[in-house]
Amino acid sequence: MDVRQWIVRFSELVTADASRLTRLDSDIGDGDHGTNLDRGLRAAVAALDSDLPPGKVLMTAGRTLVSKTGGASGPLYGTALRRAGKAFGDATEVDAAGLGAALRAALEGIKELGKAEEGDKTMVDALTPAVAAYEGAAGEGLAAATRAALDGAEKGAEATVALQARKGRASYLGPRSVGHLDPGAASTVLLFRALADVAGRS
Amino acid sequence: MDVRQWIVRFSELVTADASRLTRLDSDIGDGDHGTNLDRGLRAAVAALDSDLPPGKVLMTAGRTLVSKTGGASGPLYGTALRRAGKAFGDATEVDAAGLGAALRAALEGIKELGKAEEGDKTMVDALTPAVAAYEGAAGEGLAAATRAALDGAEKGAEATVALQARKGRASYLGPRSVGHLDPGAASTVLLFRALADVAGRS
Amino acid sequence: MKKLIDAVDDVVLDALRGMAAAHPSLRVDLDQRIIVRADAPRTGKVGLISGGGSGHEPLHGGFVGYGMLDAACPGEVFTSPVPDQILAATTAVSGGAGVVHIVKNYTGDVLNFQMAAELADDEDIEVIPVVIDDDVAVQDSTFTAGRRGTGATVFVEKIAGALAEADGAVADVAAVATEVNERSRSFGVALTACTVPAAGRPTFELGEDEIELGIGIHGEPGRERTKLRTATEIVDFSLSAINDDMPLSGSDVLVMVNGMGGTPLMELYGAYAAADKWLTGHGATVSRRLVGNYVTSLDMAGCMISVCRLTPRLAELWDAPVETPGLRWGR
Amino acid sequence: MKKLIDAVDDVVLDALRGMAAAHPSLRVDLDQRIIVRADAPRTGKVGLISGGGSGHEPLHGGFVGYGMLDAACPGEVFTSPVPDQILAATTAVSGGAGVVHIVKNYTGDVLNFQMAAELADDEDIEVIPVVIDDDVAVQDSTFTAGRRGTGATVFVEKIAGALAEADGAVADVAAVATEVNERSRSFGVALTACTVPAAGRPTFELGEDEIELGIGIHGEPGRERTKLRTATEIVDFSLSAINDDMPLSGSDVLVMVNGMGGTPLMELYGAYAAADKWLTGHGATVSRRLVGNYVTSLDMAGCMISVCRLTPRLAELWDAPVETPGLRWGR
Ligand SMILES: Nc1ncnc2c1ncn2[C@@H]1O[C@H](COP(=O)(O)OP(=O)(O)O)[C@@H](O)[C@H]1O
Ligand SMILES: Nc1ncnc2c1ncn2[C@@H]1O[C@H](COP(=O)(O)OP(=O)(O)O)[C@@H](O)[C@H]1O
Ligand SMILES: [Mg+2]
Ligand SMILES: [Mg+2]
Ligand SMILES: [Mg+2]
Ligand SMILES: [Mg+2]
Repeated sequence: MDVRQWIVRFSELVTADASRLTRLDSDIGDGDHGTNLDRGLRAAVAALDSDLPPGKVLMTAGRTLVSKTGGASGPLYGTALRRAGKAFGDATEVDAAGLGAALRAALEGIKELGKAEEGDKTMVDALTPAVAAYEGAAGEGLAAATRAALDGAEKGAEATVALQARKGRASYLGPRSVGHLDPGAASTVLLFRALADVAGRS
Repeated sequence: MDVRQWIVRFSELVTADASRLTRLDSDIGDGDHGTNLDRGLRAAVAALDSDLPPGKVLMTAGRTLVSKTGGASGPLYGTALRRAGKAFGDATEVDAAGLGAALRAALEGIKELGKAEEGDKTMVDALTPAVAAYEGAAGEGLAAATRAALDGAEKGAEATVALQARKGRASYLGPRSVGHLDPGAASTVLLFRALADVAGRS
Repeated sequence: MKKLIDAVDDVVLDALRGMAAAHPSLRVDLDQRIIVRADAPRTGKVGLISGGGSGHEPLHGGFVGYGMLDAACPGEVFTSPVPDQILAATTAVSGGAGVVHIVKNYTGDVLNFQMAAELADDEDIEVIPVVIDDDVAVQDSTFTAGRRGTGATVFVEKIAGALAEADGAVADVAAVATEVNERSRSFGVALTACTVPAAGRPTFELGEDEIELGIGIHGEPGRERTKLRTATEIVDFSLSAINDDMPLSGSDVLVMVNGMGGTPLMELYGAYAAADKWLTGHGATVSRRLVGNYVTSLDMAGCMISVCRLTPRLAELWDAPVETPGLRWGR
Repeated sequence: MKKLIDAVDDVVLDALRGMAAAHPSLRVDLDQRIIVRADAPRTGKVGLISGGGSGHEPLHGGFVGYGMLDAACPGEVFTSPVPDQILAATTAVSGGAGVVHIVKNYTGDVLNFQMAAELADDEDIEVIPVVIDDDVAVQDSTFTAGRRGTGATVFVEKIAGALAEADGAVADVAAVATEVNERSRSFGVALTACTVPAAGRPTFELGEDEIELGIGIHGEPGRERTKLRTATEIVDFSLSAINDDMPLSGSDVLVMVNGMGGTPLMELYGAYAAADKWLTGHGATVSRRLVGNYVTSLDMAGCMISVCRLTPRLAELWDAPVETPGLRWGR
């Protein structure tokens, strides 16, 4: 699997869905999540060098996300990708176990930086079940594991609708945040859709 | 005829029609003609003393309009009433000839102050035919003459629709002022309706 | 209509109450409805007053203070003040050296100030009126009420105020006010109409992709309705209209990119960037500028550009210290 | 959506171009997207910087200058700046005496400033962050991201700026910033939503007779939607919320009646009248105030009230000369 294609595909999906993400963020945030992520990912894609090993690709993408995105999602997704990159170390190939470790590192990075727990109505709520599902299916190979992860992300994101936010801007709304899909959880679904798409190809 | 009743009736009619006058003024002016005149006339009515001779009543009403109305219409209507009052001099009764002279003086006062001619799309366009019609019917007595004057004012006002404004705020619109009734001409119709109402009663 | 007000009939009075409470350097007379410098009258100083309808804040009340106006008389929203009020302001600032009335050219303003000047004359106060008519969107011909007074009023009040503060004679203060007016031009564009509280609905209807070119400051529609244009196109159109009327090439100019009340400062700075580029590209030197809401039209979105061709003396008077709620520097 | 812009993607850059052209006393770096005092860095002076999403003008760029900020780093509209940008500002103002970061409490701002501080540390620049969280509309609990930073940011930037200008040490500048934040509270109300250029539609829908209580400055809805109220009711509600959290009786206060961008100054003065009355009636002494648009939310209509309980020292620092595009007195 080519992790560069993962980032490219994530960027494509975010571009296609930017206005939906922004709309979700208008409902319970400040209406910029789609724009932010689209800007950051385009920059990340432009910064990618095709000849780098997977770890370096993800670290570069992460650094660029941090530099270009802004908002909460920039440092969070950026840190996630950098941590994932670090987890790959100098590996030249992406196998199911390596990717699993990288995803776990990404989740931990986000939790460490943002201090959000599951149930706080953030991207963590999509990421956590996605990583768990991946790990559960890792034995079945990359394609199956990433499909399971996508499934987990979707379910996790959907479950944020019923939650009251306790982190990020949506928390300011108190009980009024209930009934809305968290925009960051929605974009995390796209991250895993991109992963499943690319892993499915190879 | 009691000129105090004329002012009271004018005030009532303007109150009832204030939002229409303001709307007309929104179309080609600044949207305050009804509010202005309503404010000024309420003050004028409050300032009237019932035991004064007609000349004094009109002069007081005129002075109050000048003090309380603001805008273009305040000084113009105020001056008109003051001039009409002056024309009555010390007369204690209002007869057809006396009223005719007063109306003529009012018209001249407005033209002198505002420098508008007939056809400039102002209150002058309603006032001029009204006064002329009054003078033509003065021989038939107060009731008939004031009815003729109202008729003249209405026709004159209606004719402003087709005109391009050359005085007042509507002139700023150039050709775009065509197709709208002049708000000041519309309020002049109310002045003459009030007059006909009151003269018809006695 | 949603407004941050108590009652439509009280908006002007409530704003005056706020001015009174917020600015100890001003004396606000709620009965007379005038805003006066607390230290007025100063014997021997020419009094400078202005006034007009409310809804243009900070104009005029926000420009009362050291180095600018001595008093302002705010009328009802978009309605000229009444003669008694103007007379009260005139009397309050008269220090025996005469009073200059800065009057924006609208029939109502001109008539009411004229009547006030006659009343002041009865009290032996010398009044010189200066009529501001800077708006190039209106043809100055015998077929109109003449050009409107708009943005340049700020330039006139600041510069004439500086000369009055420096003990200029009444004729000189009036002359410099006239000079600034003659050397200034404005052009305004609306993206939305405004809503007069008492009327309760927008003064005109504009489509989602339409703008009005050549608007005044009273919510009246402009000369022409057109499709939405970019900020740069709007600025270029406005400056071209000004330049056609008063060539700017070779001049040292003071320029104001003025918000009409509802346009964010961020956008006004974008417009200023375009204005600076246009002016520089057309041979003018921009040495002084204002960017912000100075002569507004309630909550209207849009902007007005005003340009004054400076002389060294006008530039010096512009730079002189001023201390008012709306304009302050040098002290 | 109608805005006075060229292209939605360029609004921030175009505004920076305008700032650069309009204010020779500022150095605007369009690549780094930072606004810096032309005379920075001054050796031995503590650098004071702030930043955040754009759309709140004049905050923060309009508060760069003598006696206030040394630099500002504006992000995209309502989006925190990025670490590189904050680092560039930090480096540009570092005079060897340390740099204080004024950070409004939003996850994005906090994270990006934190990353920038780590980068600055690599370059041996001492950075002390001060997080502003004055908004009483938000519960400060472990179940939220904490209170938002809103209007009090102006108080902090002015007062900390005065101390930095007077060569206060970095720990003292940070301490006074913290003190001002702790002594300040804000509450905001929206009459309309605002429209983010890139989104092209209002951030929320509000009926003709509805308002939002407890809004932030990013176009997000508030704590509660309610029926339209009078200005006095809105002001009283806001001040009660502040007073419940930080009792004001017996205090000498600085108060700001801040417009959100789309509310006319005339209305803000009316609201100020109500605020002054409420505060005086509840035992506070209002000795200093700001009325106008200082911390805006694009074209949102509404207002935010901020109150700071002054001490003699804070009052003195507030009164010290300041010369920025958005706040100026004493020079
Ligand atoms: N502390 C946090 N931990 C994890 N995720 C968070 C946290 N705060 C916010 N987020 C995520 O970030 C998303 C918002 O991102 P974005 O709109 O780009 O940034 P901002 O809130 O600064 O405008 C939220 O929907 C949420 O999923
Ligand atoms: N120079 C003038 N002579 C006569 N009537 C005029 C003149 N200028 C304006 N008017 C009248 O005044 C009316 C507007 O009055 P009003 O709206 O109260 O004042 P303003 O124009 O100051 O807002 C116009 O419709 C017109 O009939
Ligand atoms: Mg957001
Ligand atoms: Mg009118
Ligand atoms: Mg008017
Ligand atoms: Mg944001």
